[in-house]
Amino acid sequence: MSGAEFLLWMRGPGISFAALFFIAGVVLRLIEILMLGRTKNLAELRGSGSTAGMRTIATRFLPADANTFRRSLPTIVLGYLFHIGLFVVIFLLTPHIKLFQSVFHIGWPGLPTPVVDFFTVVALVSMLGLLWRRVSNRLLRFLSTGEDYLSWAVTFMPLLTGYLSYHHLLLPYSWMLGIHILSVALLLVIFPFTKLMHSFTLFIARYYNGAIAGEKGVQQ
Amino acid sequence: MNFTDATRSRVEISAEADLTHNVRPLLHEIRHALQQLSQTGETHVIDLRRIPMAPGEEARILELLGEGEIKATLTVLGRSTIIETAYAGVWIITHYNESDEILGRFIEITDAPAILKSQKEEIALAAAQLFKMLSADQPTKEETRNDSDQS
Amino acid sequence: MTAIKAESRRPADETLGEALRSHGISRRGFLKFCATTASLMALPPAMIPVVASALEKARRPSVIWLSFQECTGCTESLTRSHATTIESLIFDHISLDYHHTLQAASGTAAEAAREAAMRDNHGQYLLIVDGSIPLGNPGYSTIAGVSNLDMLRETAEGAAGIIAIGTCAAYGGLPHAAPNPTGAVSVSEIITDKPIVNVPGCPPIPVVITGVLTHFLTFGTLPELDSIGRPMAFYGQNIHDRCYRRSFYDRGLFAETFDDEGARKGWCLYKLGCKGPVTYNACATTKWNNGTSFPIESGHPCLGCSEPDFWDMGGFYRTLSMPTGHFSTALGYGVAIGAAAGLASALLGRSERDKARSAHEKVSVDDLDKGGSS
Amino acid sequence: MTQPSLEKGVNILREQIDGPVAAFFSSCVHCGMCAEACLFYTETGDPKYTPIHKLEPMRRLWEREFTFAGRIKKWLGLAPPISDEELEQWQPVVYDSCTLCGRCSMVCPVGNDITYMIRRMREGMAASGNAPQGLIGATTRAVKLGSPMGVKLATLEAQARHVKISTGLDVPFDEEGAEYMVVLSSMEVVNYPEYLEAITRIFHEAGKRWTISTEAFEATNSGIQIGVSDIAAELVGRIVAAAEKLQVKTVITPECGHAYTALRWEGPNLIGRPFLFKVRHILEVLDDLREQGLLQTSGMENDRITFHDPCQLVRRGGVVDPPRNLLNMVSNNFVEMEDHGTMNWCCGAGGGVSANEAADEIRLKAFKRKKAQLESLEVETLVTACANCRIQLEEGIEENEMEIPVVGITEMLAAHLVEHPSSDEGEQP
Repeated sequence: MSGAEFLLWMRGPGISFAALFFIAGVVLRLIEILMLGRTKNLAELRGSGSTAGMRTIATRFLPADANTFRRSLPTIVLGYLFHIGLFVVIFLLTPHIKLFQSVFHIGWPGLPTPVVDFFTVVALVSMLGLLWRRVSNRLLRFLSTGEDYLSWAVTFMPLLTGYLSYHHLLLPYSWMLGIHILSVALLLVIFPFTKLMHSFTLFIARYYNGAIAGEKGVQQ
Repeated sequence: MNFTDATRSRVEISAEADLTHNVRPLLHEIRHALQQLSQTGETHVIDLRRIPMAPGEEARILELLGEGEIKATLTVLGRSTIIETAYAGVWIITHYNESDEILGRFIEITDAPAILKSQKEEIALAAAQLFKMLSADQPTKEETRNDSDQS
Repeated sequence: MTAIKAESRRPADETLGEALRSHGISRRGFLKFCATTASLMALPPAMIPVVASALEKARRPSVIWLSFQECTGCTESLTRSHATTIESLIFDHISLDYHHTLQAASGTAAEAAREAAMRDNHGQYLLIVDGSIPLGNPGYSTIAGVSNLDMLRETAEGAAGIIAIGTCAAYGGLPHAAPNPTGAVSVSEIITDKPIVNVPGCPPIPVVITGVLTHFLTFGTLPELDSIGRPMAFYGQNIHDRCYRRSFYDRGLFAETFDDEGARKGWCLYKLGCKGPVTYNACATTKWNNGTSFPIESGHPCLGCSEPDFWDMGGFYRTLSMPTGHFSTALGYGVAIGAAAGLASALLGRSERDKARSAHEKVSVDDLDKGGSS
Repeated sequence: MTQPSLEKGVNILREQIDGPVAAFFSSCVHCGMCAEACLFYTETGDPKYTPIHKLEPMRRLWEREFTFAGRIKKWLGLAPPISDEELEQWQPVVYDSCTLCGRCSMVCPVGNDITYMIRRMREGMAASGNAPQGLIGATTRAVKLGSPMGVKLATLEAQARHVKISTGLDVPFDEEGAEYMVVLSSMEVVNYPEYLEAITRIFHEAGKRWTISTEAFEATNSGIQIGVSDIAAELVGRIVAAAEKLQVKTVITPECGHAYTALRWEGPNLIGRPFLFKVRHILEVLDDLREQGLLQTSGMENDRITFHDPCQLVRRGGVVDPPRNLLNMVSNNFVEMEDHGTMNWCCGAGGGVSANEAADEIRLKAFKRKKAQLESLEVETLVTACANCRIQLEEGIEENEMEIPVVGITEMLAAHLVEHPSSDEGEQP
């Protein structure tokens, strides 16, 4: 198999299959969660649960307060850097935008490639930092399961292979790009059945948490 | 410079025309080579065919280098021009074929391009031929051919 | 470098240096020849003296050119090659003993010439192939009643090396494109015991063809190759990396259509399907039509013609990062499958919970102590 | 009479799985931030106290029975069922080292309400017989004697007589049609009778009709703490029956955190219908009286004071401003702790921990957090609004040889109450 054949297969059946698996998995998981429902709160409510829920979806993007930020400083800083880097790379690199455009028929302007490249490095370095913390910090090592490391690896690989292919390192571009898409395919397949699913469910979780608190008049 | 002129008229040259930024690095390379030449006598050749030029870039480089005092034309296998630029020690050598199409263009950083000099083997041959002519005591016109090319 | 010695000299043969001198070419002429030849082979100028001494001693090889499922575009490209003086000096020096499009002889006489060349230069001649070889049915393409497959096998047997000219010979090319009705394959899929140089392109850049031939003629060896058999000297660099429009890509400035502002300003053609990022060829530096321009310079995205399967790369105008095939359909099926499976799973979960709720036994304070209350 | 069993516990745990639980488990990324928000982790440094980790058996049940991938795992034998040993092993982290304070739920970046789940997890623990002995005892007393501390009506009546002696005011029992029905915590009856006297005087001044039911004066609800909704519902039901019988407009819960949660928020859900009366915390009522001008005070405390927010009242109950409004009425030197309001640190004894002897040691260890907070503020008096917090605070302060008196807000207000001449005794205690 040549690099071109491999790339073509990945761009064609490979990524389509992974996408099918991904979307099926995500829909499955979301239905599974939402269908379990929440029983109606019969207490005399002090505020609107849905308003508070929506509010919490937004407010949880920031740490609860300065002391919480201070207590978990490395986790929060590295976490932000990683997520911002990942967001920029996924949604603001022109080739990626074209991919979304081919599916959703809407596009948006991308960032200059060297800027995206910089964010890739930011994401990669912060992910290494997070991994280092996971293995070296007693608390995180205790909490971590195989799934945590698997999720880390399948997230790290697309970033790494994307970086390598952009810089034409290690392998010919067709191969590297093919491997990049393969790593994304792997991520997509694994995504719905691991904690990676949090990218979708955190909105539900925050909503419920905010609603439960908001009905009691607690603003978060 | 026929083809670059043609390119210039075909593609609009905007302010972004030297975008590949080949102009500046190339001039730097020439500057380094000149320094090297003046300090150690080491020569350097740049093959312009090996550099991906944006439209108008090659013309821009030639324009920036300008023309100096020497302009020689060699006539063998088509024309070749050997021009010293406005910068002493920087030569532009352009080889054409018999249809006057460019075969290759080189920038040589040297005190005198090798191709301009009389060639050792031919100098020896010339001496032998001149001797032969004198000893036969019959003057002919053919022998000077190789040295009469400069214009 | 693939070290096959092209010792195809017939005892009486003169070297290239001798030939040039006998043509009355001066030493300066030889220097010009060497400089342009080195440039042609994409060798750095520092290699000119090496080229000079090699050319001085180069011998005349016998060449057999076979054309299979092809369009003659490659031959056209070569014969339209601009640098007539230099090329003709080189081609004058090789013995093109068989090329069924170019040779005057035809029929039995032509085949006899091929057989004679094979016999006389066994183990030493160079075989050039353009076009792919059909494996589906030998009758799809024959020459003098001989199938392409048989002719290739037979001619390759005594060759010192093979140059596969054009994407068809190198990788199957257009005939190989899906659904590949003739079962077309490349030379390297049939011949595995000979050194093969692939010179892909549709067609290849003429000076690249002559550059490779010159390399063989000059050094008597095949040049250094990349992982898919192409000479590194010409195919070592990525179109995208060497593209003069690259800075637009980096700045995020793209032509969105063929007639928008970006197209007029010469911005990057990536979104219009340019295959530059996955294509290795010398177009950006060597260019076409006497170095005038190359497709991207003319405002058209690169098709990736020097890459295997470029016909099937998901469409010439489809952005490289866009999935090919039925991606959106797959997503649609995904949603449907996910919804069905999710509904089933959720209902199963709910029924388990409902069952648990209806089986609920009221817990009283007497039911809390494991050890005690009997 | 039945025995607790694993089967029963797991069955009840299964009943607890709902959308929020599934969303929360799906979202956890093991970032460890909940641990940093939990005083049992911060004061011990032991990772087993990480809040989300306390739910591991419940998470496994959810994964096994409520997710597609989990069912496959189960079918492949990769997801073993929950065992009784496992639940027993989890008892110390689910009960001894969790006060249901809800601080972890505030910091979780993906928004998990971990406390919500621990409350539910305890349902399964209790039904499988894995609740701590201390809590079982308290719950049994609550159901059988009417009070977790075994306080009987006679004790309350004795306290009412003391109030009569010191204030000349009657504590009204079983008065139909009163505006307020007051419920009390056993601790207030036994340890802090000042509360009863304070509200008697305040309501008298405000001219409000109030009463105490002799059938349901106990506000605390061990069922909530141990995690048995059936029992919690029974205990709530007693108050509901009494309030509806007396046709009161509002039931006032005392200075007790979980009693508020039990009646105000869980109550209607436990009995399966909305109440016909309102439930208010005493601080809410006092704050209303303040706003209406029915609560007038004179004089200011000059001592440097701070307020300890009872978790169930503030973070989990939503009563954040009233204590501050009320304190500012009577103090000109009120300072906030560094982490306060909804981000306050728990005293370390809520959620049934104080009734659980097994947790005694860790409960006092957890107090170190509060100690550090108090020391950095250098306050002279500590005010709170929960009898359970108050006991823990007093015990912790004594244990650590500090000298800070702890008082309840209501009694502090009563000390400054402006009393009108109609009352004979103008003297303040």
